[in-house]
Amino acid sequence: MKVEQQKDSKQKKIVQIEDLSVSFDGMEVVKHVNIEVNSGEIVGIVGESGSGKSITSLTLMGLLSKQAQVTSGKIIVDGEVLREADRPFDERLYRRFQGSRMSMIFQEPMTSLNPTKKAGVQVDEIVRLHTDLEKEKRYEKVLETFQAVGLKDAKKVYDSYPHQLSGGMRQRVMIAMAVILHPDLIIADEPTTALDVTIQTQIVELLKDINKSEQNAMLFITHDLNLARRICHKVVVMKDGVVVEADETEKIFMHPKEAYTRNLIEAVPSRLKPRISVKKESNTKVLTVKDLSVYYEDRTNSIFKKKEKQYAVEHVSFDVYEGESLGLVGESGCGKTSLSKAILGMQEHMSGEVSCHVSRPQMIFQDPYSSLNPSKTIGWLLMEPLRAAGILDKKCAMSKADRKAAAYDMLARVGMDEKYFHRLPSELSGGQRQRISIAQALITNPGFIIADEPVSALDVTIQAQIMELLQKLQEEMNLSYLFISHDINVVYHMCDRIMVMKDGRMIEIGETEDIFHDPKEAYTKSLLV
Amino acid sequence: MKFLIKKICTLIMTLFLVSVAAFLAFQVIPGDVVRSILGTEATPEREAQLREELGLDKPPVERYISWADDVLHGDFGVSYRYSKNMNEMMPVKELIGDKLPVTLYLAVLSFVMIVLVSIPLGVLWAKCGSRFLDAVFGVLTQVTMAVPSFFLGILVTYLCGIVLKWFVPGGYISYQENMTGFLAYLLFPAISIALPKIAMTARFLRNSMLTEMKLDYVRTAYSKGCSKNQVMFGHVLKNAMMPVITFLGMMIAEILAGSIVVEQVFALPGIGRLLISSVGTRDLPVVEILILYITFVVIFVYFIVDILYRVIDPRIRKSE
Amino acid sequence: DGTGESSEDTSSKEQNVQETEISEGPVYGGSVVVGIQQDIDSLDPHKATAAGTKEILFNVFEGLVKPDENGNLICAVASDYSISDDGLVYTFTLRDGVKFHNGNDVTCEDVKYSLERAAGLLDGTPLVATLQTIQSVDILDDKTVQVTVDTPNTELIYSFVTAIIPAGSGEDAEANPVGTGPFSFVSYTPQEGIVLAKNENYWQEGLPYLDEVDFKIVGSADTALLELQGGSIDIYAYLTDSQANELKDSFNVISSPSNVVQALFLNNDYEPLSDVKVRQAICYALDKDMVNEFVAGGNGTLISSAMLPTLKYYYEDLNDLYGTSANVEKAKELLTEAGYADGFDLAIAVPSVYEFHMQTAEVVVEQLKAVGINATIDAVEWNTWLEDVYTNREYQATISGITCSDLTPGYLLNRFQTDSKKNFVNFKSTEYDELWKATQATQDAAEKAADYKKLQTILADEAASAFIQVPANTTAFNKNLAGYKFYPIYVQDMSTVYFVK
Amino acid sequence: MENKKRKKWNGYLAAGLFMTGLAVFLGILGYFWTPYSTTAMSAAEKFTAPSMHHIFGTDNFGRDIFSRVMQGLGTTLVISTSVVLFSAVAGVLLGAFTGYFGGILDEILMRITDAVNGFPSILLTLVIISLLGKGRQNVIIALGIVFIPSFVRIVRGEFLRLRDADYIKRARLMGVGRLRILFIHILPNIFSVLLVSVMIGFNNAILAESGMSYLGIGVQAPDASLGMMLSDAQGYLQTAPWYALFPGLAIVWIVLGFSLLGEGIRKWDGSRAE
Ligand SMILES: Nc1ncnc2c1ncn2[C@@H]1O[C@H](COP(=O)(O)OP(=O)(O)OP(=O)(O)O)[C@@H](O)[C@H]1O
Ligand SMILES: Nc1ncnc2c1ncn2[C@@H]1O[C@H](COP(=O)(O)OP(=O)(O)OP(=O)(O)O)[C@@H](O)[C@H]1O
Ligand SMILES: [Mg+2]
Ligand SMILES: [Mg+2]
Repeated sequence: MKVEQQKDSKQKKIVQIEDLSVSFDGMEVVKHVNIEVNSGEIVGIVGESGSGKSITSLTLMGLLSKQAQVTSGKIIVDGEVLREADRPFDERLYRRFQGSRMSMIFQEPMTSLNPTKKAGVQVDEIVRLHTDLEKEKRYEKVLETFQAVGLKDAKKVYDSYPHQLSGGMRQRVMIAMAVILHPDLIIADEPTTALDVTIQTQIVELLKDINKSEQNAMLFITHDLNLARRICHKVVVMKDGVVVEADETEKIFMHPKEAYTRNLIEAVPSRLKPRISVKKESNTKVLTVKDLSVYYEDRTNSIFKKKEKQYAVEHVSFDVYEGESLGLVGESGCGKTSLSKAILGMQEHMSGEVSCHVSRPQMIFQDPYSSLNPSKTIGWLLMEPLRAAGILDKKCAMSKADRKAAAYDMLARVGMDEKYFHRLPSELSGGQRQRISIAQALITNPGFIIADEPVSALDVTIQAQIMELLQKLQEEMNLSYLFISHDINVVYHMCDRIMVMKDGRMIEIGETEDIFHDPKEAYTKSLLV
Repeated sequence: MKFLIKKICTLIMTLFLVSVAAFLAFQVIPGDVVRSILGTEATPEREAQLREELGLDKPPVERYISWADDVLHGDFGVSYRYSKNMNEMMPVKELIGDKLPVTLYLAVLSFVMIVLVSIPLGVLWAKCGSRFLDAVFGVLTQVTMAVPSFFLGILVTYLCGIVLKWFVPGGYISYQENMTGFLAYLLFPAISIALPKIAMTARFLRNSMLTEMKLDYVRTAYSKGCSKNQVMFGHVLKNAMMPVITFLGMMIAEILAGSIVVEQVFALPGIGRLLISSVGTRDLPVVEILILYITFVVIFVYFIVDILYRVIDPRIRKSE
Repeated sequence: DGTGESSEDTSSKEQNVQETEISEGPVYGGSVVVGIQQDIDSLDPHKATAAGTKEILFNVFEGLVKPDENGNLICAVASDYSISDDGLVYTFTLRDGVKFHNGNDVTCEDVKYSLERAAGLLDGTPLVATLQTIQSVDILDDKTVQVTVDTPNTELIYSFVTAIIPAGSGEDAEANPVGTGPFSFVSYTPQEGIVLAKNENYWQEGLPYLDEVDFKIVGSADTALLELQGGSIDIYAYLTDSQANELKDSFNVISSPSNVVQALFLNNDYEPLSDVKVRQAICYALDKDMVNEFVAGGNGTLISSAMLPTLKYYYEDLNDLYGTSANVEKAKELLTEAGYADGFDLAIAVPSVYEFHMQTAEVVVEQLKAVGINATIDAVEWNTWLEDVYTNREYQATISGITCSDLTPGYLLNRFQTDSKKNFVNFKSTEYDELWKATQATQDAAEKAADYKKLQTILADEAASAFIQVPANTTAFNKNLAGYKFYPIYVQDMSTVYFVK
Repeated sequence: MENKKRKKWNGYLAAGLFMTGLAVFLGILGYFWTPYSTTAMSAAEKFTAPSMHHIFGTDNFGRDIFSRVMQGLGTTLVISTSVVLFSAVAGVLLGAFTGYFGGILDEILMRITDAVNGFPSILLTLVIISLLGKGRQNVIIALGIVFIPSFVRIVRGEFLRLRDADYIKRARLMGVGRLRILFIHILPNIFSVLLVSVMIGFNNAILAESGMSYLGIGVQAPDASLGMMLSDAQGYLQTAPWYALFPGLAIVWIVLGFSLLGEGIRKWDGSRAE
């Protein structure tokens, strides 16, 4: 997947960031950063969360919040010095560039559009601000651009409010907004993180096409190295506000100079690193699902009509064996969560048969931030499941001291220090929280665990740690997993077997290697891009 | 459609509950209208006669049903207590129709004041970057909010009425006589009602705007090259107004309640005072209709707020 | 006959007063706004019972006779009357030229109709309790009406102040009140007030002076004060002492005893209060001077029994009985004798609409504390008071006032008979009951006076309640108004009020 | 690390604590000691203007207004505290059950809440007071009832929100009992929301109590309450403006204090979240 470098003679320097430092309340978060972007070039900034990627790009765009200060360096765009360390922020100067000569695509397509204005109007605004075109002309221009970014029914999109559009459509609207005035520079700050794999690919291809046809400069920010590799000509690796390494993409990937870069590349779950199978040969089933359907009652209908059933899961059957990990993949909304809820008996309307052969299966949720009760200490959180189990089943009843000991023990097993026992969840990092979340699920020794996208919200590096932990514990405790993810690479890394779902139906199930190397369904193939 | 039906059902349900509650309350509280009218000096025969005239000799359930039946047919009954210039008791409709404009004008005037003052104030406050001004606004609104409306009424009476002689305390001018004089007089009671609410609303709007300004779409707007004013008025204000609209809706209910007290302070012949005095004289027909009316207005306002919300916020419009 | 003579007397006296005032230069015409406290309860003069209504309707309606400011009766629609020796037949001669506001002359038919209606002879519902005794009303000739009653009662004549209205107009009285008084009815707006206009045909020569009188309801005494100062009302009665002080300079402020007997009424059936010694102790404990000073600015008249000092049967000496300032020793001694050396709890119900009684209650509570009685105030709504205290008599003590709404002393005294419907204090004394009956039977004026004094003494001795004072009525009126007259009963007579140059 | 997590002291909190602290202190002190008797009357000292002897002046009975304001603060505080406690506890119970379980109970309760909300609150108190009679306890009960719906609403909303939180789903998976979920797992998390609404409730209770006293349906003389003093004083605005001024200012003081405290707590709590 090599990106051919545009060897264009007309290439000129669009962006020069020289020795830029930014600090908040005296704390430097961007330190002496140098980046250059030429026209027709896509430069990627990669690095773990909090490494200063967004701050750098926001500074470039002139959108830094008031608390931030530029302490050194300067920013030059198109030969004009926009920002200098000892010069106050010049709002007017920036406004000449913002929107017309440089524009930005933001990470969150859901919230980056004004929810109460029609999509078309919001795009129209940027044209209105920077050109003298008449209303009709502007309307046409917007429609054209919508079509150009792949929004087929442009007129309908024009009159839609953001909430009426899907995530991918919204991101396209954002892109339309960014490209409509053919700016010299487009900054894309993690434009696809919040999107589905399939849509992600489309958007990335779109950006690539735009770059090719418009020959503008593009700064592409991501924490996903694979993605950077697919799209960027050059890559800048950042860590803790410092540029660790910057070079042509392939050079970086093939011959990383720094250890950090190497780590980053290795942490990527790629199909180059398949799962080291821990599966013990066993035919004991821990879970049997037969002909399971889940539906929701459509609430939007009027009282006069009969309630309509909306099926989220239809006729799904499968088994999970002792000690195995079964992966479940599928695009957003295909019914993964509904299925897992049904298995755990948390679904109101369902038909079919679910029999679980271990007591009290547990679940690990996607979001580590919301799955721990924020008002309780870690110790309490770990002891509570034991207490509850003791009440339900007198045999499991433990004394308080025993519970405490078990909690400490579990804490150690998920690789956390004893000192965290008395902390609150808010005092932990995301990765640590997910560890506690796992610990809480495992402490009653459930045998079977459903993990609903347990790593999607986490950083690449932390992702790897957590997956490793899950595998380690699986081995130690002879656990079975139903592992849900939309990221097929993650599943590949984790699972013995994979099940693919689409629109509530199971379309394929099989051994990991089989699915990967010999997918039967077209849809599965599309996931493997 | 379903929304409308549901709202109307709720409304009817609530009005029914409220009317039953008021009726029941009047059955259990001591004192009755006959004694209230006749005082200590009446003959028992006269009491019995009056009781019969007013229909109070019938059992309560029957009375309630016939009252409800009348109301459903648009007949709001007559006051027990007030007689009219013709040979009959004062119809509740007319009685209330007489007092209603006073309260209505008062409420409208205060509401207009609240809206006209608080919204620019809130926007200005949200816009102002200076920490000093921010603190001044903050302290000022906190203090204003802490002043109960009757105390404010007393202060206004004392300051503007007695010391500065800007208006005649108690010198209420009927709206039939002189509309300008009437409005000028209402100005001061309206200020007493409005001032704390202006502070509250301005504060609320400002907070709402600040919250809104932290959202991603604001950054998007800036990235398009909008100036601060364009962002504030073109993007933020409308979205920030949404919670403010609910707030203003609640405010109308509060203004109605608040005017009961303020009418007392300024001796205004509005429905608030009529309500209090009618409870005092146990004039059930008047009280029932007044309570129904006020409840209706409150629910109706909430309803309007709901509708407005739907108009302004496309998200809600869609989801229903 | 005596009453007739005295009425002649006073009317001539009144004439004198008027003449002197006229020499100061009264001006005819003009209109005044009078602040009133309560809304009208009825425009039908026979049905109206509230004092606040009667005081206004006094200007619109007149009876065969009417009271004057000295507490005597003068002839009004009648020009003369006589009472038979057995007290059973009253003969009234109609005055010439008395016209209703609608322009019609007053005829015997009208008188007959009015009296029969009030007495309940028309439909069996008596509207004026005291007139129930009327057996028949007969027209002797076109100027003479004869009324026959079933029991003799020397005080019945006072009930003939009952309004004379046009025959058959009863049904219409609420809507279109027509009387013979100095002012005619113009309009009434609930909660705002009532407007009256000059009766050009009024039978008293030269009266009234004013063209229009507007009785305007003001919210409270506080707003009344503000309205007076603001000039939106011209006359206001029932001022508190401190208000009067404030108005002294800018207004004519005059006061005179009212017709209210204010007392700490004690429920004689309630456990500690059933003991006469306890009641007496309470009488001793009260410092009436102080009450008077605090709530009435010293303008009240202290009393010890249920009688107005303005009435001629008033027995003044009774104030020495318990003294007018507190006698804590004596009170404690009596309490000890009664077995309540440590005092007791007492809830005093007070109708909260009456600021005056509420304030009195505050002072009284403080005074009772000194003798160990732990009193608390229980402010009740007027309606609740009527029901719980007055009708059901479920209370311990109350501070309130009883009014004398006609000029008869019996009005105040008859309520203390054991089985009187109005005996809400549950006073029980056979001696009193018998004496009362005797008093009513006697036709002899001197004997009657003596008996009335005796009755007052019994009430005081037995401490039927702790009588406090007759508060003053304080009225403020515009400096350019004159001629305002006080009556011993609640009346706002506007006929003699005029503007001075 | 530890420093960063420490809650940040702020001006609102300081001012709020000072103002409410002083009011509470004076209120409590007023129960045991006041400079002058709150009831002893003296004709000689009627309406003396504020001076060294009577810093707030005296009233129509010659009573020291400062002493009465102290006592009034006490009354007002006791009433508003009880009202808020009463309504908050009832509101939490009702809101928790209806919010968490929903269903028909919820539907009924919400209709009643709607009705109570629509009903003018002053009237509701009027009716309740007419039913129960006047006096301190009844004022508390009346206001308590009137205030319940607002708490129910807030608590219900929070329970409704948290009912579907991941960590509550988890607790259910673990087999934790319902009551324990309600009151051990959920309740502590709505504490800060509750605290702020308690502060607001406090203010409304103070205002409502004074409003009731002002209309003559509040606590009874000779118990001093700020609203009652204000209503008594209205008649003497010209003779003795200070009589109205000081009780009024006392109300403003204490309400302002609680507002600042509420604001302060919100900020304080907010700084933890960061
Ligand atoms: N408003 C702020 N106040 C203080 N510190 C801030 C602020 N915004 C960002 N930071 C800090 O600046 C550093 C860089 O943040 P930045 O948003 O650039 O990270 P990032 O590389 O974009 O991370 P992510 O991948 O999570 O988006 C972080 O340590 C962050 O905590
Ligand atoms: N409470 C609900 N009421 C109605 N429909 C629902 C509800 N929850 C989910 N759905 C619908 O059921 C379908 C499956 O949803 P589900 O949450 O199981 O998807 P998912 O595969 O977990 O997606 P994601 O990857 O986004 O988490 C979706 O179409 C969704 O809109
Ligand atoms: Mg970022
Ligand atoms: Mg899901």
